[in-house]
Amino acid sequence: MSLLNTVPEMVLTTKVDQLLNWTRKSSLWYMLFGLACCAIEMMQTGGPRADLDRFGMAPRATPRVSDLMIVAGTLTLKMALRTKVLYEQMPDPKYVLSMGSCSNCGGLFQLAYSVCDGVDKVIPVDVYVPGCPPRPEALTEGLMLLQKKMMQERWLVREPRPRAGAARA
Amino acid sequence: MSLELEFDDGREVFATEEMTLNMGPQHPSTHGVLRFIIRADGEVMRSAKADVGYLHRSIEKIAEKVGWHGFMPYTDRVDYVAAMTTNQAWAIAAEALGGVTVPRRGEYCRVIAAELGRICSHLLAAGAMGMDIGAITPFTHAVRERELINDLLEELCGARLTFNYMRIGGVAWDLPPGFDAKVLRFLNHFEPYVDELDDLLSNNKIYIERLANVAVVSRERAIAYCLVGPNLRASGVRYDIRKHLPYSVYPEFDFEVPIGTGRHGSVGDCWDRYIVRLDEMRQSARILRQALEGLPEGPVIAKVPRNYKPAAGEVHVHVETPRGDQSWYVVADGTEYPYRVHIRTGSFAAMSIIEELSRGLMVADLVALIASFDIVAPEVDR
Amino acid sequence: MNTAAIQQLLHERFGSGVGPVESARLSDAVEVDPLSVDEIALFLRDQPDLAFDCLNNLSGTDRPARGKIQVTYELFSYVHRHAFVLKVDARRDRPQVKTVENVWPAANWLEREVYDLLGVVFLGHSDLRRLLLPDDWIGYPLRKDYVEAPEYHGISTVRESILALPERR
Amino acid sequence: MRAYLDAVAAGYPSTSPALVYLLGMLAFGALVVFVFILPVAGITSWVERRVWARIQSRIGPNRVGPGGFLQWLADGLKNLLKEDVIPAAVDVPMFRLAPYVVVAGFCAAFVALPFAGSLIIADLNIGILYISAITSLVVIGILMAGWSSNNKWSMLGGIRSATQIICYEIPVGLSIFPAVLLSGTLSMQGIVAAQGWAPTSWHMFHSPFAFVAFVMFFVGALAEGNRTPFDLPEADSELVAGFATEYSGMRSLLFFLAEWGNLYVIGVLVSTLFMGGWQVPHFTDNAVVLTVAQFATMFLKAYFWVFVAMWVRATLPRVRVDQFMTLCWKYMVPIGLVNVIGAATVMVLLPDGSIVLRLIMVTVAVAILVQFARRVLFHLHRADYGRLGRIGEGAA
Repeated sequence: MSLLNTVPEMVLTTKVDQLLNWTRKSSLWYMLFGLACCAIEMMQTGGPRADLDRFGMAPRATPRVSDLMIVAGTLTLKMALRTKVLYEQMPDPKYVLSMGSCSNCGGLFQLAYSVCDGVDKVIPVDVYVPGCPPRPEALTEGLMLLQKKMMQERWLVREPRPRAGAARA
Repeated sequence: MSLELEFDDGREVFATEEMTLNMGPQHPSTHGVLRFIIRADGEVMRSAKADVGYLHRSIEKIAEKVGWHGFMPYTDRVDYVAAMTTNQAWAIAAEALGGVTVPRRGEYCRVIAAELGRICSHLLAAGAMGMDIGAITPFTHAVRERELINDLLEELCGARLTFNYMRIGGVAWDLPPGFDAKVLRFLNHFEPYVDELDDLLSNNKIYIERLANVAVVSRERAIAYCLVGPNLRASGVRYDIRKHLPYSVYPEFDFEVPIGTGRHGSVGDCWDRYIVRLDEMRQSARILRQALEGLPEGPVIAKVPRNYKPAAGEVHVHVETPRGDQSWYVVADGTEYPYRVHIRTGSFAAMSIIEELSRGLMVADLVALIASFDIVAPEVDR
Repeated sequence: MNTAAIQQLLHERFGSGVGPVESARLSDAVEVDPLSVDEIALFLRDQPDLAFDCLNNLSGTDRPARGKIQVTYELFSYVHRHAFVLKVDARRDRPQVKTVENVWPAANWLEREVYDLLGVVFLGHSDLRRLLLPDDWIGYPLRKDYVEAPEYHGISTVRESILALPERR
Repeated sequence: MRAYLDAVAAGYPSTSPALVYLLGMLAFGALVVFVFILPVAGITSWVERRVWARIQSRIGPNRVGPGGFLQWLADGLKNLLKEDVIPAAVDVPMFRLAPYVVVAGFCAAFVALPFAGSLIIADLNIGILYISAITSLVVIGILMAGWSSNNKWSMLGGIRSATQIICYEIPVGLSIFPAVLLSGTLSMQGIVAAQGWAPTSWHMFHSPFAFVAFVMFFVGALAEGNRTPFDLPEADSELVAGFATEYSGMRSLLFFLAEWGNLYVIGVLVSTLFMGGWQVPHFTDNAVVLTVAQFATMFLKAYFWVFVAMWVRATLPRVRVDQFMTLCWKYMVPIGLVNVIGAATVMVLLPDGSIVLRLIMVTVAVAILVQFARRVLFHLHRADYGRLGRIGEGAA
């Protein structure tokens, strides 16, 4: 890596980066992590009308082979601790998409005593999709935004991953 | 999994050790975030203790903070798979306390919306049942049919899942023009589809073998554990709130209450619970046809003050949701906030019996059992 | 059989432990002694002309003005298709009620829920643990004087937001 | 191959010929794996996802390459580049080794698969025996993976896999017997050579016993490939992901690779044993054209059975582990034994086979297929999907 760091960003590394990013974005396996209402919409998004499989996205039961965690629904404090563990079990590079108002900021349940107001208090989030629950179209757009974000990443030349400015669907 | 054990008197036995398995809260077939702690000897379970509360969103406490009208959107989230019926339960409770009468057309709109929601919910239950047993196709087909209902309900109230359609005193909007024709067209398409689901899933040999005679709930146990709705009817009790403790305009409709007959095993097994839901979809379609036919004219919502303050009192309301008799206990103290709301849901009762039923089942059966009770996590946790 | 007739029966059998019919608007109830509720429940279940074989609902209500926590039992009989509401008042500072778990197994979870959210101790209950909230939760949230903890396992329970939130009551 | 290696060895006199042979064989093996096995497994995965999607009224992967054809490449490259998580509590050497054992098991089966008259890596005289033995290595690998993962779900998956092999190996072995008896050889090429290109000369239609053997072999092969309804070791909805729960990145993909590759092996085996293998009419004397035609025939036949396996997987629920054991021990083993005796009896009574019997069998099979097609058409007609999209749209 040290050698590569001295090389200015060249055509070759860019192309290789693009290839790597392309493979990653074309095969986003998401973890089945339906928490609440949004889980139903997530299922419908994987269903016949908004078929996520078109983009090469397949649901996976275990965090170990997942690239993407779609946090779909209200995150309670009891669940928040488990969510952190699950996130840590996912192998790098990993992404988090927060689906719905509840996991964005607590949404309707900010008034509740047992709800964690936003999944970003526990794990870093790449894309926020608003809605209560978001429509399948909204989730699809969020995922496409995530793909766009992934295409901008650089792996061969070390620079900070664009984590900070999360996209907003 | 075996070890040599030595007793005090020196006898040596070849004993097996129990294994403790943790299933959930993130597990593909726990329908959301349920968790089971399974003590198993190999694949055979000694017990499966349920650990719930991973989706406890303190809805009952929120009711005390947001007021009578403001609580309506939260009732959607009590049971997001069939939000309409929960809406209705809250509306009925609030109306009873405030002495509000709903216009007849409003009641009909409610029935149409609720029955569409019931079909929607049972479709998901049947599909999820197939998926948990290992057949993936019925689920996507069920989702495909669900989308059609979602379209209809979206046209009705602008939301696909959390409708917030009903109001205290009636419904928010009248049926859009041409809605009844669309519903009829959907029903004409849907009723043959249920037969197709029968062919694809219900009469499949493997499916029957997996479900028949598994986790049989006798009539007595079902009543003692307060199982309700399809789970109770599958055990042979003909009791449906819509028929036997009628609310809204249900007495005006002619429909049957299907019960479990033990066609492939004994009464009250998983297959019975599944087929009761399938039959109920047909009955819901029947009610829908009658409701569309007899739809009266008039307003859909009564005049209800914005600052709703029912006089002090308490009420027990029972509403037949897809997961059975939802029992609401609402206390009013004469202010603009409810004093106490308690909801005893169908899934809650079903969850509490799982520990008893799980003894001697296999791990794969537990999955079928959860699916056959059609448990929805937020209904348990609220 | 209506509430008054059942109250009559109960009063004959149990004497002073059974109060008069409390007629709240829309719902009649009979208040009984919290420490003999299990015997009364057994009687209600086993008496052939009552036959309340189902505990339909069990809820707790905090009434700080009276210094009581009220537990409401809603019974239903599938044999006679009639219903009955039973109430007990537990002292708020030391709420204790006899369990009816042995009469109706459905009470197991319902009582655990009331214990979890209101802190009523059901004497003789076989497995009185928290049901919905995590085991290490402090306080009983459905009591009227419950104050939300500022954080849970390092996760703050307040959403820092630039938008004004409705004040928590 | 041998001649070429000899030439190479002669060109470098100082090197030992054994080393040249070893390296040459390794290079050849790697070539075969990369050029044939990986794409076959990968493309099978793409085909499976598309077939599934169509059965479920979806579309399936269509963004990567034409019609999503390169989906498998993206999946593979992505997993190759993912972090390789080795959980802290696993038995590290075994955990690392397990995927390789699985892949080795299924790759080794390719050695004896007849792709065409002249296309076979090694025509072993015990070919079918070798294949049924070497594919069991997959189960050893799965058991290793399940045990070493230190995860109870994985272990249940591994144990289920071990249970499964004990159950299905005997019926599968018994159902191979009739084909072997009819051919009089264990060699794969010999079995193919004993049949002709016409359906009437296939082993499958020799007698009712042979047909039953064929059905049993296919059922057993589904179990061998961990396919629904017998996908117990990785039962998604029960055991999370079964033995592969703790595996990430390329290691988990190797398990998938073996599964999809195995599917093709199953197809080739069914075609070879019962459906005439690569047999084509001798329409030309050009050896190259003939080989290509034979290869294509074999490929299509194999893929037909791959397709059927996908179809079954998309349709049927999963059996329970005890039901699977019941099926194998109480039904398939006795039937298999009767079958072997029956097939042998037919052979004794009709040493050259009976064309009448074969014709009757083919007719019955065609009749079943026609009836099946009619039923499918009936369902399509009844569902009337033409109207489906328009219910919610527009004004009434």
